[in-house]
Amino acid sequence: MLNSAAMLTLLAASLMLFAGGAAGALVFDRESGRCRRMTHGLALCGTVLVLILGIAGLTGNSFELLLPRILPLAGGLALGLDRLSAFFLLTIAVGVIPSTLFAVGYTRQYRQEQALLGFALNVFVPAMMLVVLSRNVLTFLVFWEAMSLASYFLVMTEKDRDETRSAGWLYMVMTHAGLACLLIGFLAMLQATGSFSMPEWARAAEGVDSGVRSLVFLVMAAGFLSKAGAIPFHVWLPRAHPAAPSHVSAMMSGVMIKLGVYGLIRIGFEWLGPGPGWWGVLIMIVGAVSALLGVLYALIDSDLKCLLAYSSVENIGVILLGVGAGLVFRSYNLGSLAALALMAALYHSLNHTVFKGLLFLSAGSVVHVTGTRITEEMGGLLKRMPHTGAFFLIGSLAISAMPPFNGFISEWLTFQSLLLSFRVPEQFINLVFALCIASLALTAGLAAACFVRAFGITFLALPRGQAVEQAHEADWTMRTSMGLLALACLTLGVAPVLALRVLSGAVNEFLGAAPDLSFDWSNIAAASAFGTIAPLWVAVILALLMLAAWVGLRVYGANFSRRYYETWGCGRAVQTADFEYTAAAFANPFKRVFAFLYRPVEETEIEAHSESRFFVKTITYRHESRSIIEDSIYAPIVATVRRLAAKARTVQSGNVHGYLLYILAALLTLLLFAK
Amino acid sequence: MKLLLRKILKTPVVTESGISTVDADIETLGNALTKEVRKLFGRSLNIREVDPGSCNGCELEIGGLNSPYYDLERFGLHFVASPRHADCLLVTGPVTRNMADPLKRTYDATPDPKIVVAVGDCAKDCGIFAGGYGVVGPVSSVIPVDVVVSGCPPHPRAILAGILMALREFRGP
Amino acid sequence: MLAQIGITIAQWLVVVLGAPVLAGVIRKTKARLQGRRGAGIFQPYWDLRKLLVKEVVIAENTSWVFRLTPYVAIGTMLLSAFIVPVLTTAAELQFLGNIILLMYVFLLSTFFLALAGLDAGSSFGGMGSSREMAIAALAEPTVMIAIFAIALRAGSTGLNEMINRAASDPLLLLNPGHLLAFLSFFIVALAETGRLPVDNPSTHLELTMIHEAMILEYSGRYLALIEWASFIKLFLFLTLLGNIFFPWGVAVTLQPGAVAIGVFALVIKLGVLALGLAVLETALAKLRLFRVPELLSGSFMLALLAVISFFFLR
Amino acid sequence: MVLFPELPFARVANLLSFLFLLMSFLLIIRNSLSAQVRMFAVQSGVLSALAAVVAHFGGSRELFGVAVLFAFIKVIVIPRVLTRAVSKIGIQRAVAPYLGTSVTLGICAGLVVVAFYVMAPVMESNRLPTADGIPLAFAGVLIGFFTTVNRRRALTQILGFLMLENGIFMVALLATYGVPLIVEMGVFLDVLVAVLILEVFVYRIKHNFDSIEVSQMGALRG
Repeated sequence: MLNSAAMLTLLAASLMLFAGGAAGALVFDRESGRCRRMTHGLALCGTVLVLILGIAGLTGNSFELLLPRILPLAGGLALGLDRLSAFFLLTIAVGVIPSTLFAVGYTRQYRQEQALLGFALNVFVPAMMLVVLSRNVLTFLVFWEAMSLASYFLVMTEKDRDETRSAGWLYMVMTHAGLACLLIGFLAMLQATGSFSMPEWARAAEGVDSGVRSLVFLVMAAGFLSKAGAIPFHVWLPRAHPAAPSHVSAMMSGVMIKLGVYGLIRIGFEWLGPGPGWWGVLIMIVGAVSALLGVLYALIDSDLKCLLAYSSVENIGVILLGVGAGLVFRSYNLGSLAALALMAALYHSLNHTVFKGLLFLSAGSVVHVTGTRITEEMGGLLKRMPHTGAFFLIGSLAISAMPPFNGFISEWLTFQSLLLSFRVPEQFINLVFALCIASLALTAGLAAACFVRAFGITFLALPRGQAVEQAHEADWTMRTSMGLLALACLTLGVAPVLALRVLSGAVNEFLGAAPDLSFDWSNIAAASAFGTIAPLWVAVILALLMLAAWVGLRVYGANFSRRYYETWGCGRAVQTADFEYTAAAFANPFKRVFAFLYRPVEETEIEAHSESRFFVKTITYRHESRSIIEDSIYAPIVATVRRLAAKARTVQSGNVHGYLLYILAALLTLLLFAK
Repeated sequence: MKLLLRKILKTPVVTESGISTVDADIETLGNALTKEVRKLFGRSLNIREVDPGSCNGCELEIGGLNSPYYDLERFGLHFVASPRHADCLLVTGPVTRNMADPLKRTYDATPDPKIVVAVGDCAKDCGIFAGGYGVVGPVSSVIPVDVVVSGCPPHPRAILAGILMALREFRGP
Repeated sequence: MLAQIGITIAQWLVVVLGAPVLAGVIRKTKARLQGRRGAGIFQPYWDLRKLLVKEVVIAENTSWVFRLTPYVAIGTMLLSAFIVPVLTTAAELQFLGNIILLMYVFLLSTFFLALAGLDAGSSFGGMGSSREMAIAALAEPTVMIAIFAIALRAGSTGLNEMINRAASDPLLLLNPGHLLAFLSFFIVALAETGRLPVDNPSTHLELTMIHEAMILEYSGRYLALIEWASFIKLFLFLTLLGNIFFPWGVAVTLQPGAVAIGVFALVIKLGVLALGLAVLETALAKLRLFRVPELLSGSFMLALLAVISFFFLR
Repeated sequence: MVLFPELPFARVANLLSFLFLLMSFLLIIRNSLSAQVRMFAVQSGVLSALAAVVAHFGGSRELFGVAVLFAFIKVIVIPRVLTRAVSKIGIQRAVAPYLGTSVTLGICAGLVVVAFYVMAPVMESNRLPTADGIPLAFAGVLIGFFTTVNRRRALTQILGFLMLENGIFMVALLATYGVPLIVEMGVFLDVLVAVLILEVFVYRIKHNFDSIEVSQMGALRG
């Protein structure tokens, strides 16, 4: 057991390391190599301390810290650590440590931007950590904004590209719209409870009018969901995450968006007091829609990193299903089920950090060596990058919830908690849950298809382009970091008891109810015997049976000779990559089935020889699918804003006296109001 | 569906009983198979049909093999879609220039042990196409052939007998 | 304890060794319905035995994924054979997991088969993978909702409990939810095991293939493993249909008499289901690929109605 | 005639009600007109069985008569008439709905839920053992109605209308154990005549316009 002072020392030490990293970035901005090693190394060390802090917190240590001198107007800088915060610290550390290790080798390509990258990283990580630890409004907002700004600069690393700039701009707009929502919510609660401190809100919330609380919940949920990237607030995510360098994408997708979930959990379960069931239903619907649409868009995207970004939207949806279910259960006083659902959500967010980190890092090393993000130009990389390929495969299996990897366990838990919804005595809710189960199941199936496509097209068969043919394996820091995450995928899938133990403690402390789940090394049982699973045994027996099949063939005396020959293509003379199924072709059945969502536009142009139209010179095929959300929600908003902006232009006279007049008018109005 | 089921119930099994090989003109050529393997093949043989230039007369007769009347499945024979799955190549027609290479590739794509049955006069000696400018030669000039079934086109019974002939001596009379 | 181990292994052997016979029976029945004599019911064994002595031809473009896949396919199915209660619900090895695990294990094998289909770089394989994944994905919600419908009645997602609970209800077949769940699960089973009208297991035309197209590149012992795995999958799906929806005869104790009745009941149930399948496959034409989603959405609606019937009819 | 003496009435009634709804769904899924007519016949058969069951357990002689009459008209006569119309017009397939099958199914599932919601108070207040089936019957009404809206061809609209009528009959049956025989007979005759007239109309329309697309009726406005 560590005492509070030791914890604070740890916190201070890690902050010092990050500060050192940031300073180092400024000092060594000319020496790219040293800068790279130093900033990332210090960030790595700092994050290791965060990890220790998180583990310490999860084993029952806590602290409270109030520094009234800093930010004096708003009640000082208030930090605190409970088990939920500690769990998110753990998540941050698990996502950040491999990413920074990866960055040591990976950022070699960014010579010019080294200082900025290092500096922003050393602000970004501690800001995330402090968001989780914040205990009053202003502290929270300051670090939230620091996190957003730092991540904005990280996204803007390759600012020479138009695509990056527009992505960064969109990210900035969305994140500040989200911030505005949070601000409104915080101010309203401040007004209602008269306190800056969020733990005090939780105590005072009972006294606040439930209508006000519901409104605050809606507004703040919108703010947090926009950070989490849930549909319909996701538009920035599939643009900003791919535009960033891959280790940053891994951190943003794996870690930062989880803080949106963190905020949602805090407001839903704690800060705003107990809420009605429809809060949870709303979150569940958002979750189900995010999961489905996220995976559907991931499925047709041919940009590898974009695909992963959309799949983050999907996984956030899955997490939100758990959170929403927890909210619903709690409003019906089913405490142990609420704990189970929340536990599933938290476990999935940890798992998502692990496998999405792994996938982004391995995608990063692919993009690094091939110089392209388009899967249609890749192929055959498994032979050229065997380790990266194997790691990507493990990540794909984990994210598709395949046993015995970690994604399966959390998805299984989510399913169990959703299936147990029949204990809610309200038919409408039951029906919503049934539909959510269906959408989660469809999501799981589509995710499997999506990652078969992602891995198969990228890593299998023949290379489709020049750059890919000369691809080579990534360097050792990159491979080590991926290896760590791959190992985590397997460990969390085979021995989930490690995570479940600390999680049930955290959830128990947070909700005051123990999850309806019993587990040990060999067995997990939800709601006594409603659903059981033995992940360790499944893995062991599966491995043994595969081995047994091989041994059995040997013992039987099967013919083990093998001969390599060309791929069967009905006897045609050559096999080239042109014969391969493309990513677009793979996704085509889905495009047709879900055409009402994709609203595809297809164009085929055929240029024929002049002699006969049957001799084709070139065929151009263009395919585009549009996002239904962007078309139906964002396009009208943007149009309206444009129109208003055009009207506002008339105010802008260009006359200095005019502007002074505005200032005077504003001053007078303010004075009159303040009266 | 009702009609179909009624019809099914009314129709007896029409498969003819034995296979008489008396009227068939069959030669055995190569014989590379071991005794054990041929014994195995006697129980299960997957056939891939290759047409390197036939007039499709033989194909019609081969199609007849799948009919309820000849029903080659009862002998454990089965047509498959990929040479990878096949044990036997059933080759018809003379080998044309453009198809010589694919035929060779198909042969190579078939895992060992395997047998090749050349069906029809054209496959045997190019038949009436012999000497044509587009014809490379009989099947045996491109890939090794185990059994040749003559006829233009051969009777389905003869084709069946030819395939069985390759396996015959180990199936008993 | 000894009895436990014995019955577990016995069940496993029944599945693993019995699976090819079931496939043989279906083929034989279809042949008879077509007025043919057809191959004997043990033909699948001869096919497998022959494949094991053939050499393996591997496409040059493939990676280790291609060579690993057959072992994953057979491994997952051998594992599933432990999970499904075949003769009795008193065996303990089903602690491995519930029906959700089972469905994910099936999905795992599909996942690898689809990767293997892409690995050789032929267009057939890619096409097969794409279609197989599409159908697997679209079948998934129906599977889960059907499971939900059964679990609601049984109060458990454990296979043993589901069967026990169903067996204790004398008016089982008058339960609309139960029948609807059966219908939807049956349709899903057709889709998952690649039977008509979703996929034609005996097609020779690459363009109409789904499952076959993925494994066109396999030969020799690899093909044997994959074929065997698909036999086991069919066997397990039919056993699930038989035992969950018509639970009579499944032994609830390990008494030899009860187990013997279990064997007898299993044979009857599988025989009836195989006959039904054969009749269906004779009478139905394959659906166009893009009408399959309609079929699956229909089965989804049935499953959803089953769930609704539980919540609204008290 | 006591088929299942030990079985509770409510369960049999429920089962038949569900089969009824199932037939509605199958009717929507099926593509060919003649199959749809067959489905309708099966649905009517289920319904008359239900009527017989209600008659048996409810102890009403009259209802037996209704069941028999119902079976005669709706299982035999009307499907015959419709089949004849189908073969006369010579369209086997091409039901031509406005919406795709999956979407239609989704909407119909939604209608079932709506039916349950709307009928919940009826179920509460009704103490009959058959009350559980009422929402299903009502769902049948709604689906029938929706089918008439969703289909282009006049003939399938007739089918929708008949499904709707079936649903109404079933609601009456389940909620009050049927209306008096005389009223029932009147309704049956009405329906029969309506179908005959509609059939003639469809035939005339087809004859005159070479199509039975209802959407083309807009051209009649002049």
